[in-house]
Amino acid sequence: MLDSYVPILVLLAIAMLFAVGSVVVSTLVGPKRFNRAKVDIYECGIEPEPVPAGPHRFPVKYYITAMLFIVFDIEIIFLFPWAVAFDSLAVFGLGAMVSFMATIFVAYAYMWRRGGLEWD
Amino acid sequence: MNPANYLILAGLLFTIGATGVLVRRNAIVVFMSIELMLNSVNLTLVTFSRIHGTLEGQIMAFFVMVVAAAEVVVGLAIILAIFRTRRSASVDDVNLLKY
Amino acid sequence: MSTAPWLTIMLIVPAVGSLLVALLPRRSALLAKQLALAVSLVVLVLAVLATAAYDPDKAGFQFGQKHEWIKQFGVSYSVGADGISLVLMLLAALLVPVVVLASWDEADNVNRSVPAFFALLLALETGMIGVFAATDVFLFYVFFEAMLIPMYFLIGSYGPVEEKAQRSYAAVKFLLYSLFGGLLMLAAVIGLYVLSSQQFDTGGTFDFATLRQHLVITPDTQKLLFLGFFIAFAIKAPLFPFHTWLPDAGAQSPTGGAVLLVGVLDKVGTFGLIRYCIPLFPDASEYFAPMVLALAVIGIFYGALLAIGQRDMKRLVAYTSLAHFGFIALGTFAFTSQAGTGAVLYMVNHGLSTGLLFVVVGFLVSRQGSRDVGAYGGMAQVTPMLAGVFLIAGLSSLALPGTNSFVSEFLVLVGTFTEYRALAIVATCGIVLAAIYILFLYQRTMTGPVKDEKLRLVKDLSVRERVVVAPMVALIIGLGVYPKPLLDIITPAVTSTFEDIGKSDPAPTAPVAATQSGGHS
Amino acid sequence: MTGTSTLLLAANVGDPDTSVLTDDPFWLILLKAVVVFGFLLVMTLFSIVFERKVVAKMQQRIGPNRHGPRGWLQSLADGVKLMLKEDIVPALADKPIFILAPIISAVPAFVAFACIPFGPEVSIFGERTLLQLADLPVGVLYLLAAASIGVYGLILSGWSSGSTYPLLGSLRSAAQIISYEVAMGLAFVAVFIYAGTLSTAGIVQSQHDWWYVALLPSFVLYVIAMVGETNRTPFDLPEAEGELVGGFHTEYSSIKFAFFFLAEYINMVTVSAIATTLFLGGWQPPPIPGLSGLDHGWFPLIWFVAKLLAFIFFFIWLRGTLPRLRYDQFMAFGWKVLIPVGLVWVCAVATFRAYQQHVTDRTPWLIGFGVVVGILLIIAIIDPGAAKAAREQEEAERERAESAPSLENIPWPPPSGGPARAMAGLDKGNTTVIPAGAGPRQES
Amino acid sequence: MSAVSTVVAQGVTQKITPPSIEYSALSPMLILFGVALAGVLVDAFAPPKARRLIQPLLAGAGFIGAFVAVVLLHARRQILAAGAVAIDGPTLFMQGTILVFAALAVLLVAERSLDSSGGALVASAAVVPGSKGSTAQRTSPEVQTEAYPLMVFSVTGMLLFVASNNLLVMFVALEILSLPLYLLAGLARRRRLLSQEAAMKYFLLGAFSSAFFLYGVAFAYGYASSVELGRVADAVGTVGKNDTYLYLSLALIGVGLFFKIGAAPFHSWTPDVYQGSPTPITAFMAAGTKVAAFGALLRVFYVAFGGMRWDWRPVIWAVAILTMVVGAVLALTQRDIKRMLAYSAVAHAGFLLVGMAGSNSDGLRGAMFYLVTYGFTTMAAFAVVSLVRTGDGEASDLSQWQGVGRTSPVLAGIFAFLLLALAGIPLTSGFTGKFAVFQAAIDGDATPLVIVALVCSAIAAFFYVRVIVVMFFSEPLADGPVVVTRPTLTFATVGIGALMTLLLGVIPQPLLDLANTAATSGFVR
Repeated sequence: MLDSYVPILVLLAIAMLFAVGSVVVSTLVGPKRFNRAKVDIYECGIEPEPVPAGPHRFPVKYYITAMLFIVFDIEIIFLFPWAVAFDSLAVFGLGAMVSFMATIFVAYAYMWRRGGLEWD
Repeated sequence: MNPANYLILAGLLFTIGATGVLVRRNAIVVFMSIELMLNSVNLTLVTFSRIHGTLEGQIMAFFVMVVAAAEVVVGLAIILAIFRTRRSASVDDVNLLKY
Repeated sequence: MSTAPWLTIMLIVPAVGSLLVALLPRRSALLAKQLALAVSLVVLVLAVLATAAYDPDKAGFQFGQKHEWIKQFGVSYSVGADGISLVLMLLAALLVPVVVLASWDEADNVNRSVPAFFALLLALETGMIGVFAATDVFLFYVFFEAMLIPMYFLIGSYGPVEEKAQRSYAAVKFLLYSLFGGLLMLAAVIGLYVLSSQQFDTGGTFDFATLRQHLVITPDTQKLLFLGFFIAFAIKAPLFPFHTWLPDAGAQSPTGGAVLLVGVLDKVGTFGLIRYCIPLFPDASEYFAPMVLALAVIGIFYGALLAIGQRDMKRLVAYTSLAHFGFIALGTFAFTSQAGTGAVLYMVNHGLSTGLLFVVVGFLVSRQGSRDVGAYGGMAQVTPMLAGVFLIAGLSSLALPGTNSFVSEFLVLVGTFTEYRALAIVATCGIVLAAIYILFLYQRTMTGPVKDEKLRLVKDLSVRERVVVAPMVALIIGLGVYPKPLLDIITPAVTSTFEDIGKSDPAPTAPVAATQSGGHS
Repeated sequence: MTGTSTLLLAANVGDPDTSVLTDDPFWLILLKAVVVFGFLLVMTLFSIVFERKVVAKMQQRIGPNRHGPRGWLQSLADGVKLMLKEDIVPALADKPIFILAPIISAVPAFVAFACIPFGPEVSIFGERTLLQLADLPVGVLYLLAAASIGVYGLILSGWSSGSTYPLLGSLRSAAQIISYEVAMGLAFVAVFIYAGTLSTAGIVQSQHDWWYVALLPSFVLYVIAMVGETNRTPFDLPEAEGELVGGFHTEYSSIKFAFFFLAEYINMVTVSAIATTLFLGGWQPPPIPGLSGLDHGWFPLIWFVAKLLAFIFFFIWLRGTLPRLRYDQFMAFGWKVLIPVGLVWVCAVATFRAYQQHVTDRTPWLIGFGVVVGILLIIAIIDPGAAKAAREQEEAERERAESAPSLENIPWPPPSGGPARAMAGLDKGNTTVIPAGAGPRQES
Repeated sequence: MSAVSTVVAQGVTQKITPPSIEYSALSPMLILFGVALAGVLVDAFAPPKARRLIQPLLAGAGFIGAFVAVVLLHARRQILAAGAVAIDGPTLFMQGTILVFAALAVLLVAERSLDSSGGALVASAAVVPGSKGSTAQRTSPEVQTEAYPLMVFSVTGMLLFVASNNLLVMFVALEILSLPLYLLAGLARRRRLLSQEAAMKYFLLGAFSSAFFLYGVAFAYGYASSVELGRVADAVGTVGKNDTYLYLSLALIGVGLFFKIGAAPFHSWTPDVYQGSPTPITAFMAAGTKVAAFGALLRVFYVAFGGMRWDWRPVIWAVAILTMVVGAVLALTQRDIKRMLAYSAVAHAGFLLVGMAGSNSDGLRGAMFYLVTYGFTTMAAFAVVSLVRTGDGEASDLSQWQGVGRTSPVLAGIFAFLLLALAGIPLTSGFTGKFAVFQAAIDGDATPLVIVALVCSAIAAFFYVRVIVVMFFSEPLADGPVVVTRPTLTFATVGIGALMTLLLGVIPQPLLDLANTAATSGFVR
């Protein structure tokens, strides 16, 4: 069973070798000329400031998106096996999954109406 | 490959998670420790599933994942609310409620 | 007549009265007082009628009534009276109107709700009657605990205004002590039930008569159960090591509360000993008897000695009660019907004498505002009538022949003497101490020169107060001379109690002798 | 959505016989792996030049023409040049993660390709095998998982740079990728319903008679989602130069920068390959009667590469044609259009399939239920105007509420009793409602 | 490896047969689930004003409807949904109980005349406390209508929790009931920081404990290769199983459930959460969660681990003793009434465990009866707490309650009555409840435990009495709290709770009969 993963590991090894090797080679062959401005972070023509620390670093929308993603991703976790076994589950499976999706849809509708999907 | 090894690994992970909950002070880290515990349970379930040759354990792992995700959503919401108020996620800073 | 549900009526009347009074608005204080008095008098009349209807020669409980209450636990509403409980009910019914009258202005004085005060008194009366009337152990327990609550509020809310901290301390102490004991008793009660459910085919029961006659308990179990009951009763009574709540509660109660507390409430403890502990657990009673007797004797001396040292009059009276309860316990656990009868009679007499003492002290304190013995002196000149009543109450308390207490104390000592000679002799010495504390108290407060000019302004007893003390004085003297009616009622019940557990008197004629000796003194 | 589900999903009727794959000798595995790797590298180099050339043609320019024959080695030259550039790590960066991030984003892009079937059974040096590196019973899940790991590279690169623009860029890209991943997953469901398997080879086989492109809404959904997934125009918001300079790779230089490019193009190839496999019949020839002989041996490789290239051209075409979306438009499109449409379509497909298979028994009632629910859901969702109005109304109300609570507006003390009475708390029996802790009282 | 391939082989040939589900027997949960979804839709589509009206009605109707369904099901005894759910006497009894408490809790949450504008719940929990918007929120007329669907969801979880015959379903139900509560705990309108803190503590500790529970489930699966309670029970005692798994499973599941009922040493969340949560929610939690968690605890221990009764009895003993002692002793030190009630809840959990220690059907009956009595009393008590207020919200500090008995004697009298009931004074339901569990325990040879319980009752009585002392025996403060007298809904709850406390104390027979009927048929397996 696990034999079928061996090729994947081989490919992974090749890719890793390539990636790590390239990075190493590049550091070896590339020039090194120090300049303080180079190691500063990028700013558009003004003196860069250290990244301000604090709670307002990310807009909260990102968290909301992440949470919504989790909710829907879970729905999909259940949809996949259901879809694969759809034919043998027959109408029972259809009914169950439709109710399940309807439930998610209720939450989805709520979220939409309450502005959870807005990026202002 | 002795499946019991996975059980031991899961046990270790669970212990690490539990220790993390008890020792660490950052709410997010505590929370992640709890997730680690849940995932170690998943590992246990899948291992048992393999030992017994039944599928139930894997199905349970699905459920656990879902529940864990739901927990993440709720927990993050709560921790974020506190974080925004206090600008700190340390459990120790949250100490109005005592005795 | 005797088929009438006397006990139930006697329970319902004060309960309903209490509710009615409680519902009165705070303004209608007078109405509340009148209503309360009327209700308590009705109960008294009922109690007297019941006593008249009681047939002392019939064995077992009379006026019995039984209705299923909680089938699941085998609990029933079951009441009945035998000689012991009847006299105590009578005492309760008598003291309540006295207290109502005596505390006529008490609640006004502390600026608290008057209807509530009288409602609490009547609720307390319900509890007291219920606890004596119950013939179902569960019901008994319910009343036993329920009785605490009104008393608790009486102490906490209507005690001396200026001593808030001590007052609530006393109230809480009272409640917790009693509750603690009650809970231990609860364990024992449940234990009884479980035993009964294991032994009887019909399932567990709490019915006292059934338990007493049919329940077989091994001696070891008996000991445990006995201790459960005994500690509860010892706290309630109170007996020597469990007594510390009494002086506080006595001192901090309003006068009426103190009278009922010491006069009736505490009797529940000794009543429980003779009603429940001994018949239900004869072997354990016998086993523990020496211990109890020792405690009783210690209590007699300890109470007396502390009483001598007290400067607070109410505390002093409370400590004297401790000594008296020692006598009662002594009589109860001597296991002779003579001593037993004496103990029961002592319960009644103590209620009267100490009640009167509290009433008088209360009158005095309400006039002057101080409970300190040192604040008084030469009151006999200013308030001769009060002093007179005080003297009678005091003499009754130290069991001077001719007063009611003498008869009972004598019976107890005689009864004990036949079984435990040494104890009886030692206990007798306690009487001497009693004389000391009472006479000291009287001497310091009443005789001698008037200590303070302000005291000269103190008024003597008012008409209401005379009405209060009159029946008690009458009873103290009357029962001292002619205790036969009570003894007639008490003796058969006590005798049957002791016979049940196989204790018969060394001298078979003792009850008769006791009656006679009581009658002649 | 990872490997724990192996056993559960293993048991399916539609799985092809994979024994020819599992008994591959190691040299063959290695050979195939190297070929896949090389294929991807070549495709990347090719795509970059191809893109530049096509876009140039579309914009009527010449495009790269210096390096190699007609400029076809331009991208290789670029790669070598980047390799030789100085490698700068910003002082504020979290160094290990900063270096790791591009590797994390590039490697999974390669690895994802392991499950793509290039063709049917062939003979390589006498060994019978499939033109496919690995065939997992959960192949599609593996694809999704491997493709998702790349997001970590983006997030970590932005995070570790210690700079504002990369951080915002990486957040955006993460939000974007996860948003469109949902739609992508939904698009697959219809395919699974018909194929009855998660194995990529199995899905290709099941498309022997007809391609799942016929499940058109799903296909469209997937195509849109895949563009979003790969951060390509018109959805290339993480790199929005106008707003974010370079997005997550602003601070990167040298070969590490090249890796992000590499990852982007390999991802492009990967998603195209997935689209080919799941919807366009993979290596199957078009279902035209005359072509049916061309579905064995090495021929199918041609079909596969052709379809792949068509998708790549499509990507480039989009880039040449469409402007970039605004971020809120983009997210709204994903969440408010793609996802509901996906859900409803899944319902519809399932209902139809159930109808096809179980029309005999008393199922119409339930099927009707499914349809009704679907319709209701559509109605519920397609009402954005009302939603907006309601929200605005609420907003207005909240504003009113927020402006209200100054001390003067609160009935404190309550109008019924006097202030003294209320303050004393003795006003028993009145109907006082306690106002808020007016004034500067500290909360908690 | 071989096992796996057989599975695959079977899988190829096996056709999945859809389970048959008796929807009628699940109707209480289905009704509530539907109502919760409807609630969410109402919240999404109805305008704010209408929401305020519709949501409480909807939730209340849902609870009543589900209750009716429970009543209609009263004769059912079966296992359904492929062994996932058991409908039997205890299930239905507890479900009915939970629904009644939930309906009362709706009354409390719906109360809007306590604060100057809205109810006890904050309109928008995400607003940062201390900010301008937050100050505004304290007085804004906006209300939180999401609380109702959340409550309904939570109750759905509770119903499933007591009905689940499968440890996994139980775990899912546990989360369904907990997750909304975590959120609800953070919604107090006043004292936002406390409330948020309570929510976080509740969440972290709750998730922690559910992880333990889950690990226990995994070991149960490892032991019995099934998580159905009946099959675990069948496996217990068969030879050739790894008993280590069984004991681990028992211990870990025990930890999870003990946490939920608030038993020591897993009680530490209780005071914080009870204090910080909005009082109506606290009332809901105190009554509902306790019933649900105890239902599950009893089911797991009686059904799945019933065969190893002699192994877990000592554990129950120890936990019961510790819980009672901790609850009673720590309550003594509290100055905050809600905290005190929380510790009292801990102590009561201990008393309930005493009933369980008897491990007989009497214990089951006693525990069920006790749960009803305790629930009514504690809900009413919390409702009273929410009525005594200062300008800053509830006057939960004990010192602020001085003389309340003088200024509002009726309310204080009721509160005193409730406290006495909690202390277990006769003629209150608290007494009959205690009696029921203690009787079961003595019958089950747990007399020493009962003695400890009684001593703890006595200690516990002290702090109840202390509140009465403060209320009645002290002079009112000059700037003391005001007792709000307008809130009909809260009054209704207080009234119902107090009335039930009295009724169950005086005529407990009908409920005892009901509990007996439910308990004697026992758990189906």
